[in-house]
Amino acid sequence: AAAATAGWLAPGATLANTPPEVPDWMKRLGFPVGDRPYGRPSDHEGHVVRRVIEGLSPSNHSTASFTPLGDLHGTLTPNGLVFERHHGGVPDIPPAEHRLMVHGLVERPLTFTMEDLLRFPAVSRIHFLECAANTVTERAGPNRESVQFTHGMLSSCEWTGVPLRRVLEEAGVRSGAKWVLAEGADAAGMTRSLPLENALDDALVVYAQNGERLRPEQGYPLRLVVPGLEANLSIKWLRRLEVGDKPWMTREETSKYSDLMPDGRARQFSLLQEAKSVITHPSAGHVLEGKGFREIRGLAWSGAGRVKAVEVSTDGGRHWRQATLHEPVLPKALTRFSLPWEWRGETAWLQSRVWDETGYLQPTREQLVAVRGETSIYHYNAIQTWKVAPTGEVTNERE
Amino acid sequence: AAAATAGWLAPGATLANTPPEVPDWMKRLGFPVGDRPYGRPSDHEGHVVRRVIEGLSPSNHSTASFTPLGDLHGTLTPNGLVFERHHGGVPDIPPAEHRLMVHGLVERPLTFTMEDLLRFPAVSRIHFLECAANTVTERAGPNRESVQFTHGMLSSCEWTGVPLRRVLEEAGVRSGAKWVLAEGADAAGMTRSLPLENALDDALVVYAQNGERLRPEQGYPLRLVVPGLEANLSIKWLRRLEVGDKPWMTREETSKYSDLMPDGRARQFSLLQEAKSVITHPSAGHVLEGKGFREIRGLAWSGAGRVKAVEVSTDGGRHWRQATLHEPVLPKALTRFSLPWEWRGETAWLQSRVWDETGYLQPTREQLVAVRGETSIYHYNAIQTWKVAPTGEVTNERE
Amino acid sequence: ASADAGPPAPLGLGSEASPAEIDGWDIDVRPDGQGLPEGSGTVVEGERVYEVHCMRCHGIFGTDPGWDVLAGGRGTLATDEPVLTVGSFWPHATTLFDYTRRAMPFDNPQSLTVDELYAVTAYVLHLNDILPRDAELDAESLPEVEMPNADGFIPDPRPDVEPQAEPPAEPAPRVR
Amino acid sequence: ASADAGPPAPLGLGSEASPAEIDGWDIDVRPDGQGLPEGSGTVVEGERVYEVHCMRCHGIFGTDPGWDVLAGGRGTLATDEPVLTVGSFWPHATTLFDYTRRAMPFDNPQSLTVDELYAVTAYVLHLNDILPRDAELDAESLPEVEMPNADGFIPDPRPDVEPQAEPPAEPAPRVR
Ligand code: HEC
Ligand code: HEC
Ligand SMILES: [Ca+2]
Ligand SMILES: [Ca+2]
Ligand SMILES: [Ca+2]
Ligand SMILES: [Ca+2]
Ligand SMILES: [Ca+2]
Ligand SMILES: [Ca+2]
Ligand SMILES: [Co+2]
Ligand SMILES: [Co+2]
Repeated sequence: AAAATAGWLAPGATLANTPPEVPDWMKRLGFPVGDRPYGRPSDHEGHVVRRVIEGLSPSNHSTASFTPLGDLHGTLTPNGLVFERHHGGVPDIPPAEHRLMVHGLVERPLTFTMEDLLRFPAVSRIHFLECAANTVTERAGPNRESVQFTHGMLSSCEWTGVPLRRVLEEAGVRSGAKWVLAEGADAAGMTRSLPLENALDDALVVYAQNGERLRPEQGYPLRLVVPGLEANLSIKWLRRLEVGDKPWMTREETSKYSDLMPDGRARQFSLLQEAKSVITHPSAGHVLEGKGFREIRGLAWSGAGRVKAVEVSTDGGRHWRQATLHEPVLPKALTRFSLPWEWRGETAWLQSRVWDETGYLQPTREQLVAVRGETSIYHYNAIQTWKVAPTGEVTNERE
Repeated sequence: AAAATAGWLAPGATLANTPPEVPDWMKRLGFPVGDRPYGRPSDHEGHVVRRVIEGLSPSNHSTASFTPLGDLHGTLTPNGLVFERHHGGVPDIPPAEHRLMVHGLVERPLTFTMEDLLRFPAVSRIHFLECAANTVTERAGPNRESVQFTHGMLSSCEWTGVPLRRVLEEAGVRSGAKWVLAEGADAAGMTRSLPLENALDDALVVYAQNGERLRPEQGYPLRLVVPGLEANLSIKWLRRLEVGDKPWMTREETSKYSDLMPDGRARQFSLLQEAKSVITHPSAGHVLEGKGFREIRGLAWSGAGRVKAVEVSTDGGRHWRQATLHEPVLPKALTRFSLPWEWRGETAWLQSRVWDETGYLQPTREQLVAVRGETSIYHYNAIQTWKVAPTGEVTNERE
Repeated sequence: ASADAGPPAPLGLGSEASPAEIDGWDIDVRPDGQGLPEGSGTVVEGERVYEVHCMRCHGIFGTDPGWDVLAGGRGTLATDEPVLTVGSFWPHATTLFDYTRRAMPFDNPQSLTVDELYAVTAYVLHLNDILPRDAELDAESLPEVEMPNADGFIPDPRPDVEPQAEPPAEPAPRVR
Repeated sequence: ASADAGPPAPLGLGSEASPAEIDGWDIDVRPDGQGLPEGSGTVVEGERVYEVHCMRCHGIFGTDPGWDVLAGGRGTLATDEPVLTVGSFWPHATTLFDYTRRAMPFDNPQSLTVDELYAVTAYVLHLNDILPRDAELDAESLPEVEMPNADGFIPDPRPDVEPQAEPPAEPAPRVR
């Protein structure tokens, strides 16, 4: 393997700064401390950005941008790279003018300022958010050119805020309550009905993300985070919670986010993001620069709880080896897995599959399609395949 | 408490967007998806930045910028806000031209490209980094106006890379080895001697931070992270590791980072960051907007391992109450603590103190100064006091 | 409210929301009509509203592709190319009022009057052959509109795929 | 190398570093002289180097405040206002060579020749009354320079403060 990388240089690189030469940047001062009061990535990482699929929607005010999972490491998504899905653009809300109203089947209808919400006992939890439509393009067969576009409506952050339960209790939930309506303050007035059971379980009213206040496109100054369920429920720019006895049947739980089956009927309130995994390194678009040792790495997650085990295949599912899970393995959070691999230059078909703690196993595409057909949009969580060619090129292809 | 916040508006805010009015931003489209391929915080959070103390150093190429701990939540530091301490500015290193050389008392002297390092089995760990000089200004009594400047040379990230041990093993450490020299590729050629014991324990050769590649000012493309020890050891822009049998006695372990005692002798290789805690909410510069319930929140950490317990006092240390620790409590990582508090408008003196799993208790300033005097610069970890005045103003004062 | 020891004492945070304040913000509508405001609108009035405020995006008959298709698609749900519209797919007519009120026109939301909302709701239902040309809608009649696909929705039956392999016998190796 | 089962088999990553490559990058110097290059320089030559390359920041006698103070301060270590300099504080003369080579002049590091480095090292030691005006330094003599504060350093004695309270009797409450 040493031979493969000896003298390896990316296009445009020179040997003027490699041993035995003293690199130029040791001979002159760099940029000063405090030059960037709020920092940004190296210019050399300019390719690591969220990307929109042009033409996917007639208006970029309602479309998605994708997280570059193939360029990321560990389990957290930097705030600048968290995928987006907005239905009326990103509002610019002055936090002093933002209010959260809680009403309906409650003892005391209340309005909270951001100040009020910051005074509640706070909790911080790491959870993934995945759009229900993530990976939809792969249902009918390999489609997109990289894991950014096949799986990039997925992110993972440390969320800080108040348990939704605590906010509802402050208003006093009345008997008979079964559902909570959550409404956003964006131009789409995004609205979903959340089962009270989930609202009282682990849902959070969130004002901070990875240590700092929410980013505008993640709901600044306030959002819901409903761990494990389809991300559309995690209403951004949260302005209103109404407690009720029935669901509201909003457009986003009837026309959208319902799963049309081959018999013409649609599954409704199919909120859970079932267990799923994907290999991120190597993945489509990568090129293996040399034979020999490397590590296969990926992400696994389950809306039902913790990841229990992951297996990896390099021959398209004929043989499987158990992967190592990276601690901490948190519930409803991304879990990094890895497997050592000695690549000898053969064509390889990389796959991963995950079991979660409920015993659920990530299905193959064939299994999923046999039950759900090819026309439904949401909740596609089948095993993904990447092809490694003898040239080292990795593509989104199946055998 | 409701009375205190009813109708509360920050300066400049109007009632045109609060109930019953429909806020303006629900009536027009926001900015489109993908407008910011790499996102940034809301303009309303423009005050949350790293800050340099002007005049602290004659050149901002060698000074520090401070993390705004009083504006942060949870336990992670966003990459854009991680404190800085550089000695010759921040170099701009093209990753394809960067090399890590490993030599000295090894079987096989090796040079690694970034590609090589990315092929090693990777691990991700959350650890704090604290400058040995953090909080030095408070040794002689209350000094700086906010927790950003008293404690802001502190950050916490998920670091991804290769165990240093694994990199050394690839070269084969020879018998007799006791120290490792780590050298940066900046204009300061920053260099430290690290005991081999620490090198083989939990030190990491790191290329990613909170999910993405290192930021330039955090060592892009490669750095060391030595958990629990003074952050100066976590050499940035890492280019060379030499294995040897004795320490090198570099300027940074003799002239600097040694602790001068009142008797004129200096403690050397005092590498450990002993247990420390500080209340971040409320802290100096904050103003309590109203009486009633609020939460006291802070951060606790220990270079020796896990936080075991934290106590909080609101009366300057006369009475202590045990705080709640927020999971996960990870070794050599920031731990969030909290305590519910009903503020009735009295003058309060807020303090926190931490025990770590070794039984070590964070000392008072008096205890520390009795042993170490007032002239040494590094490793000041005493209990911090904030004063809350009846007006709600919080300042850096002691009784 | 909860199954266990009961809710904790309120912390005294937040301010009382008055009925007038709630009224200004409570824009949702439920299938049983809860939330529908006073007012009314006819299909004929709705045609005019549609032409002025909707047609440029959704087309003359609500069937233009590109933006969401509003009409047509009946009988396509069980085919390979299902066309999901208000008429072919939506189970409740109230959702149309609720969604139009909060989100349409896409670039000028919350701009229509209550009467305009009833009217355009009636017109879109008419485009879907659900209401006759002389129909009128108000808080009472809207919830009673019978939608063709009202019975088309079923609860989530997942997990719906049998695991086809046993989990590994050994517990997963872990690294920190 | 390690205490346990022994190191794993190499993965075959990286490329061999040749002696010439190491030589170009291995700029450090140890107290025992390991790493010192061939060459030499005198105090008198060093005065000239200092005037051209150092004086504008460190002052005529190395005692200007602002930037780091290089000379003086003897006898101040145990006082309330200790002045830490090469002469008053530094335990090894080799550190001066090593640090100057890698980091000085501050705005033009790694620009001096080996002979200039020996010379300016000699001169800064002379400014501190450690070397006489006719001294010369090379790889052999530099490690033998006796520094005034050579014995001024002690190992880390921490923990050095007795805990003055017992930890709470109850284990810390936890929240997730
Ligand atoms: C400027 C373009 C535009 C105008 C004008 C417009 N719409 Fe829309 N409409 C859209 C877009 C875009 C969507 C999809 C929004 C999303 O992505 O959530 C949509 C979605 C809808 C839907 C949901 C369709 C479904 O299947 O879920 C309905 C109903 C609707 N519009 C009705 C109307 C009505 C009624 C009007 C006029 C009062 C109107 N629209 C005016 C662009 C427009
Ligand atoms: C442009 C300004 C400048 C010039 C020119 C300069 N220095 Fe410095 N010197 C500094 C600064 C700034 C520091 C502190 C660097 C840091 O913060 O780590 C320093 C630190 C030092 C130190 C460490 C002092 C201590 O107590 O740790 C020595 C020794 C030193 N310089 C010697 C020299 C020599 C010898 C030269 C000429 C060959 C030189 N300097 C030229 C600015 C300068
Ligand atoms: Ca050279
Ligand atoms: Ca109004
Ligand atoms: Ca309502
Ligand atoms: Ca449609
Ligand atoms: Ca050496
Ligand atoms: Ca000095
Ligand atoms: Co190789
Ligand atoms: Co209040």
